Amino acid sequence: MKKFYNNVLGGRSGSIGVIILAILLFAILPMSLDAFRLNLVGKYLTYAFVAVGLVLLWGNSGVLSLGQGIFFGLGGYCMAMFLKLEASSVENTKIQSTPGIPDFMDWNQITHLPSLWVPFKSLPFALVAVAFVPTFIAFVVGTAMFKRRVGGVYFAVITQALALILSLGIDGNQGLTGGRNGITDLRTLLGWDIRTKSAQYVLYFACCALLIGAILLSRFVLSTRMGRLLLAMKDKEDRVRFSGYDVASFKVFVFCLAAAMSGVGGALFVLQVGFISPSLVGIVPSIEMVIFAAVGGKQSLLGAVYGTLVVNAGKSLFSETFPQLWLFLMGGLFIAVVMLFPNGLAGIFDSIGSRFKKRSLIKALPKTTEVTVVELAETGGKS
Amino acid sequence: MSETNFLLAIEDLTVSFDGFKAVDGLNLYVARNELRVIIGPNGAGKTTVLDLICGKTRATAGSIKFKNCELLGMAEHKIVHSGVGRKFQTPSIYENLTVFENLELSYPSGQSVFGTLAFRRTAEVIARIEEVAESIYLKDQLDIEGAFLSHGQKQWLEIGMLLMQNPEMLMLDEPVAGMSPAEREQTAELLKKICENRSILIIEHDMDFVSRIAHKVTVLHLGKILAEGSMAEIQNNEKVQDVYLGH
Amino acid sequence: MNPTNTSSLHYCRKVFGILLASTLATSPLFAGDFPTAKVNTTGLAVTDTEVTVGQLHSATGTMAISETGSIQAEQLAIDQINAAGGVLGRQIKVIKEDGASDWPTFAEKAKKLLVNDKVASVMGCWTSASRKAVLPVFEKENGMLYYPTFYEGLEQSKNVIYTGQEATQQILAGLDWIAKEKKAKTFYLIGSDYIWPRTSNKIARKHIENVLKGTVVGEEYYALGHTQFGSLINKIKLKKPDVIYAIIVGGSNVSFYKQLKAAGITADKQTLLTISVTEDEVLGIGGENLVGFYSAMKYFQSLQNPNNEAFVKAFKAKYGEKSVIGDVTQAAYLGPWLWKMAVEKAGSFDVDKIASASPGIEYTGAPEGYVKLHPNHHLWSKLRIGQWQADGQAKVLYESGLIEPNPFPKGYQ
Amino acid sequence: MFNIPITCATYTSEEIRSIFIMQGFAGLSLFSILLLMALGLAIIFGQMGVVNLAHGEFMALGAYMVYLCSQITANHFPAFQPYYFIIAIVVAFIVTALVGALVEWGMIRFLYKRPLDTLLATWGLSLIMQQAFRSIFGAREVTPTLPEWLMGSFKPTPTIDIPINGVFVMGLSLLLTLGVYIFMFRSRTGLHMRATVQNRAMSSAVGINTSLVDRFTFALGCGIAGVAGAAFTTIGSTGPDSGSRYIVDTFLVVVFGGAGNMAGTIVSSFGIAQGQSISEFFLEGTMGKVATLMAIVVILMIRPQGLFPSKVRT
Repeated sequence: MKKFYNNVLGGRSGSIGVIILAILLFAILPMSLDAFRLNLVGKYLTYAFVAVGLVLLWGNSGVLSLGQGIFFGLGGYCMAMFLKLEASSVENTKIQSTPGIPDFMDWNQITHLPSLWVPFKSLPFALVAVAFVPTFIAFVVGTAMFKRRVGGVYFAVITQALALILSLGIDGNQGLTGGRNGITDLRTLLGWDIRTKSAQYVLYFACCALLIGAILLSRFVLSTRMGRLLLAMKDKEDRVRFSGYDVASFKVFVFCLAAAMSGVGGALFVLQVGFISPSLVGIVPSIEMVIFAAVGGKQSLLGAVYGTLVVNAGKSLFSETFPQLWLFLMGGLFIAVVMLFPNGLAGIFDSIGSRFKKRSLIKALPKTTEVTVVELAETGGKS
Repeated sequence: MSETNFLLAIEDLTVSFDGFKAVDGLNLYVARNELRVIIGPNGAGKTTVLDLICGKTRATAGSIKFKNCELLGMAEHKIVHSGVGRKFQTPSIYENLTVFENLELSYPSGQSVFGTLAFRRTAEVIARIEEVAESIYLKDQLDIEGAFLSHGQKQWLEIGMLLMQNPEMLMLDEPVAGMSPAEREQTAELLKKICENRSILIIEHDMDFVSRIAHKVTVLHLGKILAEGSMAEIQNNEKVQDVYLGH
Repeated sequence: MNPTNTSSLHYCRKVFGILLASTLATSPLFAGDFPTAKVNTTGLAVTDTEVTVGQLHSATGTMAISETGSIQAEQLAIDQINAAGGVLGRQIKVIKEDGASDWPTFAEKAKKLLVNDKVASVMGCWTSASRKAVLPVFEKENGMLYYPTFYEGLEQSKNVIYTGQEATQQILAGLDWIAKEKKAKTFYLIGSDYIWPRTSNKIARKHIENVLKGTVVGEEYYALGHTQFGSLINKIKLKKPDVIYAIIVGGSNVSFYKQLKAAGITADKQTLLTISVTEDEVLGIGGENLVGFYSAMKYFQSLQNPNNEAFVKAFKAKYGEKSVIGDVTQAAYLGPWLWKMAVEKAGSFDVDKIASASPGIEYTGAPEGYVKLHPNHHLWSKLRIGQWQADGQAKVLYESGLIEPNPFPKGYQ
Repeated sequence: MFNIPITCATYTSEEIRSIFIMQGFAGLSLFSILLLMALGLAIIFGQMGVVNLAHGEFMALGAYMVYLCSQITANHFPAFQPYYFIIAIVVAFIVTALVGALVEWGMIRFLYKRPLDTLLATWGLSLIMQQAFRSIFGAREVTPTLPEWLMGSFKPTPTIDIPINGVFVMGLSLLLTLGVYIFMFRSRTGLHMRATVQNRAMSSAVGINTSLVDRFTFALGCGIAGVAGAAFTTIGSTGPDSGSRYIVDTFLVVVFGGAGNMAGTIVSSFGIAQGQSISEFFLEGTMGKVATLMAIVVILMIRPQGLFPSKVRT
């Protein structure tokens, strides 16, 4: 129990953070927002899964992937395929020339369900696929690249290319994927209408619960020897290697973990928004999700959630009032976060509470800046 | 030669970078519990040899046998597990981890992906860490982050990290560079102590330090062995004096 | 894009006068005669003096290029309606939302308009993808969408009025004409890679093979935004089709026609019929690159009838002499009018009443000429073939009779 | 989706031959375009190790400059119309180079140590530039009215048409590549540039003003991007987001060729161009593109250092 408290909740300060987040998500937001806004928040929180994954991958392992949208999308499509099959029952689709198959297939002269789709008639299969398919792809890509020491910018560019390929591929195979329109008009989950207000609430809370679960899981990983190892890897990869660790396999593991989380996020997106389309897979969403993490503070798990909420809230509000300004703002945000607040909200928060949390500040600040040294000189690094 | 009672047997080792041969047909044998020092002018290929042994650089030709098993083509972490420890020229430790954590990461068990997840800080781990910390004179600094150790202390810490793995062969690249005379003293002691049950391969420039620790000295020049023998022999070797001590 | 200076408002009034003359006797009605409680039983945003409608297009992102025209046309129509006393004596207030060319955003904004703003109707969407994304929302929240774009059909909803043509209306007559005029037997079908071009080409292929007894010698799709058509052009040269049937949209258009011209494929040697090039696109492509090619549309800016002349005049007065009007822009302009007429026919803003009142509505004031709403919520409309001139305007060579909308054409699926 | 046109009907050998010639040419012109796009990036990414995701927007900026010039010419000196294009290219170069220098001074120079951060910051920059284009030039895609002599095609034989704009772009990219090469390897500034790449500290020690060199290098890269954009107007239109359409291809070309290696960039753009135009000839459009990209990525996974690994790992 104690161990759980320390490792997973992250001791006193950590657990306070989680509790605050939980209160915000489970109590404050539902009470203060109307159903529509809450559903929006729910949608944003699904992005937060990706952001949390990126905190592990980018913030703690120094590997930046610009292709996380791939995994979000794959998870989403796996979920959507199941829901679509349920939605296109024979009576719902009797107007089609081939009733019983998804409408877009009918439009593309497909007369029987493609074999790829068949297993997605089973919910358990779909649910497993939601996490497994992204993990598998991540494993293949990760192994191929990390074993060959592809990292940094190269990894980023290649993952970005993969995101492009996937979205193009989906576009190009309408009969199979619904093409550009994506898979739309999803209605029920095992007969339970996911579009009703009550369903929206249930799904929202489920989403929150899973998100906090994901955060705690990441917390645990970081609290183990692996957490320290990842830090060490970021600092001196060669040293780690010559201390007897297979660096690549650790990166692969984190990449897979992040991918799995993104997949779950994608599935929850589909459940709450009711459709999926390639526009959630491509380059732009992938890199936007990076900025969510960056704004929150790329090393802070909780920060990722707040970052996601802040940026998206900003996006929704701004685009309602003056759309023109939004892109300027978004762009400015990228630059500002990188140049002025390299540790995002978390960094700002820490520097406020630094008197009490010097250690976390030291961790948060870039190693090279004088500030660190000064701070440390004072404290002698004691913690 | 297939079987050998040498701990490390390097034969016809060659590596060339776009035609330039950094190491050229090198033959080098290190016995068990031997402390061997490699000297040589800059660009002689000293560091490259260590890189080749620990797998950092891939050889063009030749063979490196450690305990009669071929190291060439083996993955770095496997080489480490087979008992080779390597210290880098510039002290390479984890700046933002404490001395304790630095040592702990080098603890040789639980180094697989899931091993690290399952790893627990047991009493014996702690005992081992303290023992090593003791021997590298850092017992009182266990909670300090690596970043705030003196240059010399960092050198020691890295040696300590190697000791944690308890390797049969230790390769040290200029271990006393940037150390105060006093620290050199202590380092010399340390090395004498630790080579009792293992071999050590050292690259060093500081001649009187070498003469104090070396069992045997190898002089490299342009990737080839120029001379090999006791310090005394080496010092009286005019070939060596020409290329090296001469200037 | 917003209501402008008095002079042009005055203009609108004058124009509206003309339109009024041409419409049926829709004499201004007074709110007093229609107590809010009676005309709004479903809690829409309707007061004694005002009714709120939503406008949902992409003001930013890739689609902004195409949707700007629709935004302008809808605003113009709404201004004119307000100038003439509004709907059931209530002024129309518009809430503009930006779909940002992003389908999830469209769905999100649609939901906001319906759930939070309780708008009486929504003018909006352009791409099929955006419509598909919002359709479930409209059906769930029971809203009313006026959708302006010519599209692939295969859809019919109580909650959508399609003011553009569905595929068969736009395709069949055009093919018949080209086959007759040019004695065309072989066709090469090209499209951007999404549902509309694919479905349209499917219908075209069936018509060519089954009705015209011609052959399709090639059918290809390129990703939106594709700019390299060298290989395609070579294939075309190899196949030497009588007609190139092109449904390329967006930026690719420009590259495609420029490269065609550069490769020496011009109207004097090759017949090309497209259903995706309107005056809007020509602005980008440049008339000189299209001279002699044909477009099949229900509307061209150059149409000569009093309605259209007044419309074009008003549009240019509001948005500048340089502005052009394409098929979709005109269709978007119909939206608010058709809604107004439906409301007044139903005597209520309730979506259900409007939906059932809409079929049978006839609008003689449309710039494209007489249109009539079919029970399937699409418009009876004519098809016209225009030949592009260097000045970016089309010379209308052919005009069909009124064509019945048939979103689920038998024998074409 | 696999249709091989040749087999669809019977053709004279004459026709087949000319198709192959024209197909080869299509590949060549795609090659010269990719090369133009990649050249600037090869300098910025390859030489400086800066990941400039706004590169595409610099191309768009160049294209817009040409559009501007064409508007001015059309409105004020219509007589000048046939020749303005050449001037426009120069203008495009200068303007983009200046903007580039500005960006380097205001942003990039603080980030040389943090490539990944540069990547994010420049993405932000690209968003801002896109919206700026939209606000200034409008959301519509624009095309400059090109001089007639650019738009035609000449026919060596009755069945072969060689588009002149293709030839023009090809010539331009050839010229530019040559220029860059000479500049990099024959001029003093070029020497400084390479020196700075190899060893910043040393270079500044021997009195090279490295920060100035950096600014210059970045500006040069952007300038070339501008020219690429200008060339683009001959084959495509320019919209606020045109740039973002090319950025990935451009990066792949450079990475594929092996960053920091001119020859590599040239070879890879040639390979990719031919690969794409051939796969497009035999496969159907979209999938042709997918196939090409996929091939590149797979090859990069097997051989991450690219075709010609550069001596200096950036």
